[in-house]
Amino acid sequence: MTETVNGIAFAILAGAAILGAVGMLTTRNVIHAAFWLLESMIAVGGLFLLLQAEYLAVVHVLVYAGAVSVLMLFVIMLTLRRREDSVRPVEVSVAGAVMALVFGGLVFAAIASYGDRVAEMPETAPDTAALGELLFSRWALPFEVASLVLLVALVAAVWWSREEKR
Amino acid sequence: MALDRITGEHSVAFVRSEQLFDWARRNSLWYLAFGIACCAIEGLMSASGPRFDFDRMGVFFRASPRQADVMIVAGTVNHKMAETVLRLYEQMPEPKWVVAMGACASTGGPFRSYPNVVLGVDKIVPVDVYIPGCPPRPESVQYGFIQLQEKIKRQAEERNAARRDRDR
Amino acid sequence: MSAVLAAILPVLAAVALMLVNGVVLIYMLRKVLGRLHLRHGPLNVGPKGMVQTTADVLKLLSKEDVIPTGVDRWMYVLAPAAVFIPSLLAYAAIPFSENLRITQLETGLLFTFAVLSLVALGVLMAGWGSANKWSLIGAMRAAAQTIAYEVPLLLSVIPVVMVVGSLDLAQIVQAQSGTWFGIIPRWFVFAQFPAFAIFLIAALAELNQTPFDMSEAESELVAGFATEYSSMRFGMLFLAEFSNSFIMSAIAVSVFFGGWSLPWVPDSVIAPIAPVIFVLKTYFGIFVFMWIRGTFPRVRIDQLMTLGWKWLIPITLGWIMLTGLVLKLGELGGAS
Amino acid sequence: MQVGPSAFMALAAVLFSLGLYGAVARKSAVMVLMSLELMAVAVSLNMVALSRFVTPTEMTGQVFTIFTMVVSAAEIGLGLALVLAIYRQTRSIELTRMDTLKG
Amino acid sequence: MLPDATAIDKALAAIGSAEVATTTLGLEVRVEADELVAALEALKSGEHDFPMLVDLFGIDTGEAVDIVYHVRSLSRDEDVYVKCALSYEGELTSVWNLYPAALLPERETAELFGLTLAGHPNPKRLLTTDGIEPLLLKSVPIRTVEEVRDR
Amino acid sequence: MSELHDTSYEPGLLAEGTFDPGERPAGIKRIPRGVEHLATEHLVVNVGPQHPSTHGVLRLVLELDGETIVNAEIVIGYLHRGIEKLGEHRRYHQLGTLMDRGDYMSGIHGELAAAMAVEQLMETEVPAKAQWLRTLMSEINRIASHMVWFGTFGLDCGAMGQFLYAMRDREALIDVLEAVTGQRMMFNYVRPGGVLADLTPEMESAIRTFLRTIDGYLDEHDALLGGNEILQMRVKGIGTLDRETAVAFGLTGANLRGSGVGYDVRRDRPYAAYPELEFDVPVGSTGDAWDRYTVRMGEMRQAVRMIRQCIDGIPEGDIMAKVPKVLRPPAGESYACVESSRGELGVHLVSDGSDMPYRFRYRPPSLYSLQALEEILPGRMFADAIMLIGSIDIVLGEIDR
Amino acid sequence: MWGKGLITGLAITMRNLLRGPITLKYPFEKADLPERARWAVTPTYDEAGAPKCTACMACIRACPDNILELEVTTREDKSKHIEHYTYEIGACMMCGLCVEACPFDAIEMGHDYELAVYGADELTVDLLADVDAAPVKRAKPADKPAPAEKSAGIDSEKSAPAEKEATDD
Amino acid sequence: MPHDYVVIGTFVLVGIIFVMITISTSNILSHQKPSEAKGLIYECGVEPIGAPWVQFHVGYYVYALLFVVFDIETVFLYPWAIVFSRMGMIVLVEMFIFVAVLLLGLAYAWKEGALRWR
Ligand code: SF4
Ligand code: SF4
Ligand code: SF4
Repeated sequence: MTETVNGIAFAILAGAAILGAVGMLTTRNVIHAAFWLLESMIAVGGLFLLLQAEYLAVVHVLVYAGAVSVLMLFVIMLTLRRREDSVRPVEVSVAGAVMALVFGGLVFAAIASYGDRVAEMPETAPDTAALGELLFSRWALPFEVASLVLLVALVAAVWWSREEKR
Repeated sequence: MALDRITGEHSVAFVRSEQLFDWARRNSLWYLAFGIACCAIEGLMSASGPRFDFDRMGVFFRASPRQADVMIVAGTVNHKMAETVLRLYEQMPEPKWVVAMGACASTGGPFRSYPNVVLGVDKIVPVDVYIPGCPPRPESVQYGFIQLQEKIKRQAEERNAARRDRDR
Repeated sequence: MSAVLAAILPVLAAVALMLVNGVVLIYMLRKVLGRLHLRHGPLNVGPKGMVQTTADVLKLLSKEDVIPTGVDRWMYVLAPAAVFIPSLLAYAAIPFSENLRITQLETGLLFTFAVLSLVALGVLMAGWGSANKWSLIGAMRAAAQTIAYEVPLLLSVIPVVMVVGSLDLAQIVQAQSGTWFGIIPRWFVFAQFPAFAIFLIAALAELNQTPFDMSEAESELVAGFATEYSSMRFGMLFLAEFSNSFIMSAIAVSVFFGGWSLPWVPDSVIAPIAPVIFVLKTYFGIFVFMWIRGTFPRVRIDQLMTLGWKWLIPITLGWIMLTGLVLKLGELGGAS
Repeated sequence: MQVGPSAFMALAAVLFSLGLYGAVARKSAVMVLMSLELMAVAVSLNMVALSRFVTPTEMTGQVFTIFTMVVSAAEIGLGLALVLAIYRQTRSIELTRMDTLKG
Repeated sequence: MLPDATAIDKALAAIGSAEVATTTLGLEVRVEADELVAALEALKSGEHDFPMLVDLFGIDTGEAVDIVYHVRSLSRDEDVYVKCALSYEGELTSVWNLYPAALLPERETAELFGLTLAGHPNPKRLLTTDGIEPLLLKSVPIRTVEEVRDR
Repeated sequence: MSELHDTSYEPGLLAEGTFDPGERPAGIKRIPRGVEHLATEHLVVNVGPQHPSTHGVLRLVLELDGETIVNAEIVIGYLHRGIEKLGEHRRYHQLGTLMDRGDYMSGIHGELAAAMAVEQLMETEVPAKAQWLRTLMSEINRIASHMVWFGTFGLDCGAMGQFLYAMRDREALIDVLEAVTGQRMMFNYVRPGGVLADLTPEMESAIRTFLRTIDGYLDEHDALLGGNEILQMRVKGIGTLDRETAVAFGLTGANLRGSGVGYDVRRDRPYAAYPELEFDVPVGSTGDAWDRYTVRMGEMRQAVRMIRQCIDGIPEGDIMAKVPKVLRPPAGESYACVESSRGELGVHLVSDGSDMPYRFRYRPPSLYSLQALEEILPGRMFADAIMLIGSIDIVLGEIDR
Repeated sequence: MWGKGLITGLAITMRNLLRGPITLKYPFEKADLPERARWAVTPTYDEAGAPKCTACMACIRACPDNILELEVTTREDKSKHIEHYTYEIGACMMCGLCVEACPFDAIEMGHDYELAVYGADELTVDLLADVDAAPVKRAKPADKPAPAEKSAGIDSEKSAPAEKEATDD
Repeated sequence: MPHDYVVIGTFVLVGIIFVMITISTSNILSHQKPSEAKGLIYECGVEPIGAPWVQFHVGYYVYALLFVVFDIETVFLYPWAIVFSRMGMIVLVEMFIFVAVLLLGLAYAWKEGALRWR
C-alpha cells in the first residue's frame, strides 16, 4: 500500500519537476521561465518530503520558492524595459544538447551498473533535532563559514548595486 | 447564463438556479465609487455614513469597476467626463445596472443649458433607475436601490413568463 | 480505499472550513466594522443580515468573468489559484485540539510559514499578469512587504521554539498548559511579550492588514493587485485573504495563547470542547485585527520598510540572543 | 512500485542534464542563473536521496544540502548583482554582449 | 482696502498707457496689453509690494476681451485691479513668472475666451475637450429652452 | 462617441508657444510643465478622474520613479458646467442656486458672497438680524464642511473610522441646516438683502443641544486622528509651503494660514456680523500638511465659539431689507469676498443695469490651492500625494465651475 | 510615549462600538422631515378641491431653469383654462423660488422624497391638466390670516417684495 | 508521518480541482459578453498612458537579496532553537557569532543607503 502511494507520488512529483525544468527551457518568456522553475522547486520539495527529510523540504520551499524566486523575479522586472523584453527567442544549442546527453548517458550508465543495491527505504528517519545536533557540533566550523559566505555575498551585492556616485 | 446551453432552457436546475442567482444579485449590489459632483456627497458619502448605512442593504462600494454591479452616476456629466463614464460602464462585468442620481445625471439639471453639459447620462449609458432631487436625500438613493431590486426581480419574472409563453 | 479516504476526508473538511470561514469572516468584518463605526453592517438580507455574504458569494459566482485584453493571460488566469492553494494548504498544520489536526507535521510551525510565503508569489503573478499599473504597484508593494516582514515573523517565534524545543504546534501548545503561581496562565504571551509584539506587527504586515495594508490601500491603489479581477477570481483572492487572517490568528493562538487549552480548567473538561475553545480564541484574535483595522491610519511604504528592516530584525535577533543567555544562565544556576 | 535510490538518481540526472543544457544554450544571463539553480537542486536531491538510503542514521547528506543552499543562494545573489551591473553598462542582459564590459 | 491712487500713479509713471481711476470696484488701472507685464512688475516689486494675485479673469466687453488682474498687498491689505483689453483671438501673455498663481487661471481664460496663450509652460486646454467653442464669449449662446426640453 | 475623445494629451487649440522659462519666480522650486514633456523611463499613472481619493473628479497625472513622484500635472475640467456662463443668464436673486452648486460643501458661503456683491452694487443696507443669521449659518456650515474634509482626510490615510465619526457629526449639523433652510446641501438661504427665514425656538434649542456635545466630539477627533502617532509620522514635514510660495500661488484660507500668513477675510475685511464677534485666527508655522491640519481643527473650535456667541447675540428685527422683487442694480462692478471653508471665495459682478449680471466671476479658492500641488508633489512618495490632496482641501465643483 | 495615541484610538473606537449604532433603518423607519424641507413641487387645492393656481405665470418666470411650463388657453369670458401644468421633476433643483414667487400659494414644496422612477419619460409630470384656473382675486397680505405655524421669515420675505412690485417683470 | 505527506499532496490536488471547479462553474453560470471596450485595462477611467511594465528600482533587488540571506539564517536558527536546551553554552556562542556577522552585513547595507525606500 505505502509503496503504491509512494510510487504514485514519486511519479507525479518527478513528472512535475521535469515538466517544470522543460517548461523553463522551452518558454520564451523569462517571467514564465521563473515560474516554471518555481514549480519545479516545489516539486523537488515534495520529493524531499517523500524522502522524509521534512525539515529540508520545508526549508527548501521557504528558501527556493519563497525567497530566491522573488529575488529572481525582481531582477527580471528590474531589467525589463518593455514587456516585449521578457519574450525572447528560444536558443537551441547543439553543443549544450550534446553535453547534456553525454552527461545524462554517463550517469544512467552508472546507475544501471550500480543497480538497486539498497532498495528498501529505511522505516524511520532522524528528525530535525538530530540534524541540529549534527550541525552545531560536527559542522560548527562550516556553519560559521557559511555566515561569512553570506556576508560576502551581501556586501558584494550591495556594493555592486548601489547608485553610481558620480 | 451559459447554463441553459448545457442543461436546456427548461430544466429545473436552470430555472431554480436562475432564481437563486437573481436573489443573490438583488441582495448584493456593489456600487462603483464614482462621485462626480455634489450628489456624491449625499449619495455616496452620507449614504454610507453611520446615519444611513448603505451596508445594511448589502450595498457597498468597490473602487474598481471590475467588481462593481451598479454604477451610481452622481453628478453632472460633461463632454470631457462622458468618455470616462462610458469606459467605466464598459469595464463593468455583466450583469450591470446604472442609477442616475440627481437632476444632473437624469436630465442635465440646473446646468442643462450649458453646451458643455451632457443632457442626462442616459445619452451615454442605459439607465435603470432615475432619482430626481438636487441632491436627493440619502434615503432617496436607498429608495432608488429598493426600486432597482424590484426591477431586477421583475425582469427575472418577465423572463420566466416569456419562457413559459414560448413553451406553450 | 480507506487510506485514500483518510487522506481525502480531512482535506475536504479543510476546504469546507475555509469556505465557511471566509463567509463568516467577511460577515463578521462587516458587522464589526459597522459597529465600530456606529452603524449596523449587513442587516436586511436574512436574519440580522446573516446570509449577506452568501448572497455576495453567489453573486460573484454568477458574474461575468472578464479577462481583459492585453493581460499576460497565463499569469492572470493562474494567479488566483496560486494565491488560493497555499492558503488552503496552510490549514494542514493547525492544531484544533490534541488529536484534531489534519496532519501531525513535526515542523508544523515552519510549514505554515513556508506555505504562506508562497502567497506573495501568487500576488506577484496577479500584479504582473494584470497589465495594470495599480495592480503592479500593489503587487510589488505586497512582495516587498512580505519579504521584509517574513524574516521578523520567522524570527519572532524562535524564542518560543527555544523554550519548547520543537516546531510541532501541538507540542508548543502543550508546553503552555498550567499556570504560574496558580493565576497567570503559562502562555508565552506573558513570558515572551516582546516576541509576541513583534509577531503581531509582522503578522499584520504579512496579512496586508491596516495599518500595513499597502498592497490594497483602497485610497491609493484602487483595489491593489486585485484591480482587474472580477467574478469568482476576485472572490478567490478575497477568500484567501480572509483565510490567511484565520491562519495567522490560529498560529498566534497556538504559539502565544495556549492553543486549545484554558488555564485553571482541568484537561478532562477541556478535551471535548477543545476545538471550540481554539476557534473562539482564533476568532477573538481576528476581532482584534478588525478592531485595529477600524481604528488606525495606514503607514507609508518607506516607513513600513524602515520599521521592518531597521528595527524589527535587529531587535528580534537581540531578543533571541537575550532569551538564549537567560535560558543558559538559568540552566547554569539550576545546575549549580 | 518500488521507489529506490536509482529512481531518485535518475531523476536528479535528468534535472541536472536539463540544467546543463540550459546553462549552455541560453544567452540571457538570468536564464543561465536559473539553469545553474536547477543543477544545484539536482545535486541536492541526489545527496538527500543517497544519504537517506545509504546512511539512514547519519544526516550528512541533509547537512550538505543546507550548505548547498547557502552557497547557491550566495551564488544567485552575486550572479544577479552581476547581471544588474552588466545591465547598467549595456542596457541588456544578453550574455553575448558581455564583451563590451572589457572595453 | 483702497490704496492711495497717487502712489500707484507714481509707481506706474514709467508705464505710458497706465490710467488710474477709482470706480465702484476700487482702484482700477488700465494699461495697454504690451505694457501689462511691466505694469504688474512695477506693482509687484518696490515698496508697493503687491505679491498676491487674487484673481485673473476676462470680461467680454463686446469690443474686446478685458483681462482683469486682481492683485493684493497683504501687508497693507490693499487691492488693485489691473485691466487690459485684448482683441478677440488675441494673444494673452503669461505672467506666471511674476505670479505663479496665474498658471491655471490663464489657461482657463485663454480657453474660454478663445485667446492664444504665450509664454506659458503648459499652454494646453484646461477645462473642455477639443471642438468646444470659447464658451464665455457673448457670441456663444447657451442652449435654448426648447433644446433642453427635447433632450 | 467620436466627438468626445479627450485630447488633452495632444496640443489643443491653443498654440504651443515657444517656451523660454526665463527666471523662476521667487519661492518656486520647479517649473510646472505637462507630464508628457518628460522622459518615458518612468511610470506614468493617472490618478483620477475615477479614483477613490481624488475628492471628486480631479485627475492627476503622476510620473513615478519607483514610488517617488518626479513630476505631476493637474488635469481638471471633468466637472466644468458653466457656472460663470449660466450666471450671466440668471437674475440676481437666482444666483444663489448656482453658488450653492459651486462650492457644494459650503453653500452658505457662496450664497453670501453673491448676495454681498449684489448688495454692494445696490447699496442695500442689510438688517442686523439678517447679518447675525448669516454669520451663524456660515459658521455652522463651516464646521459641516470641515467635517467632510476631516473625514476624507482620515479616509485618505486609511483611517476608516475617522470618516464615519466625522459623518456622524456632519449629520447633526446638516439636520440643523436642513431645519433652518429646507435642504441638506443646496440651501438657497441667503438672499440679496437678507436671509430666507428666521430661526424658530426649536431650531435654537437644537443648535444649543448640538453645542453641548460638539466639544466632546472634537476632542474625540483630536485624540483619534490627530493624536495618532502613525498619522503624525505621515503628515509632519510633508508638503511644506513656505510663506512666499503660499502667497505666490494665491493660496487663501486655512492653507495660507497654515503657512504662517495670518490673513483671514473675516477679521481683515469684516462682513456680516463678524466685527462684533470675538474669535482667534489659528496660524501655523512651517506650512506642512500637519500645520494645515491643526489650523483647520483650530478653526472648527473657533467656529463653535462663534456659534455660541451668535446664538446668544442675535438681535431682534427684520430679516430682509426692502428690496424690489426684480433687482436691477446700476451699471458698475463690484467684488465681494467671504472666508469660505476653503479660503477667500470672491464674487466679481459686472452689471449693465439689466436684471441679469453682465459678467459673473466666481473666484474659487480651491483652484488657487490646487496649483500648489504641482509644486509640492514632486519628490514625495505616491502615498503622500493622496494625503496632500486631502490636506489642501479642494472641492472640484468650484475648481471647474 | 510613542504608542499612547494608538491605545487611545483603540479605546475610542471601542467606546463607540459600545455606544451602539445611530442608524436610521430607512425602509422601516423614516425620518421626520423638518417643516421647511423642500422636495418636489406640488399644487395646492382649495377647500372645494379646485386648484388654487390662477395661471399668473409668476412661478414660470421665477424658475431659474425653466422647469415649469404652463399651457393656458383663454376662454371668451377671459377666464383661463390650464391645459397642462408641466413639471420636469427630473431637472428641478428644488430651490423653492417658484413657490416663493407664487402670490396665491398655489404650489408648495412637497415632503415626498421617494421619487425614483424607471423611465426617462416619467421625469416630466403633469402637475395639473385640463382644469380651470382659479379666478384672480388679489389677496392682500393684510387680510390674510397670519398662519401661526409658519415662520415669520417666510412670511415677511414673501410679503414685503410681493406688495411692492408684484406687477414688475 | 508518511501518511501526513500524502495528505499534503492531496491538499494540493484538491485545491487545484476546487479552483478549476469554481472557475468553470462561474463561467457556466454567468453571461459572458466580452467586448473590446470591456477588455480595456482600467486606469481610473481614462486611456492608460504608457505600458505598466516598467523598470523598478534597484532597491527591490537589495531587499530581496537581504531577504534571501536572512531567510537562510532562519534555516540555521530553527534547528538551533530546537536543540538549544539540549546542548551547552557553546551553541549560544556559535550562533552569536553567526548572527553578529550577518548583522554586520545589514549594517553595511544600511550605511550604504540600500535600505532607503524610494
Ligand atoms: S443634481 Fe444637483 S446636487 Fe446633484 S450634481 Fe447636479 S447640481 Fe449637484
Ligand atoms: S423648485 Fe426651483 S427649480 Fe424647481 S421648479 Fe421651482 S424654481 Fe424651478
Ligand atoms: S402656481 Fe402660482 S405663480 Fe404659478 S401660475 Fe399658478 S398661481 Fe401663478
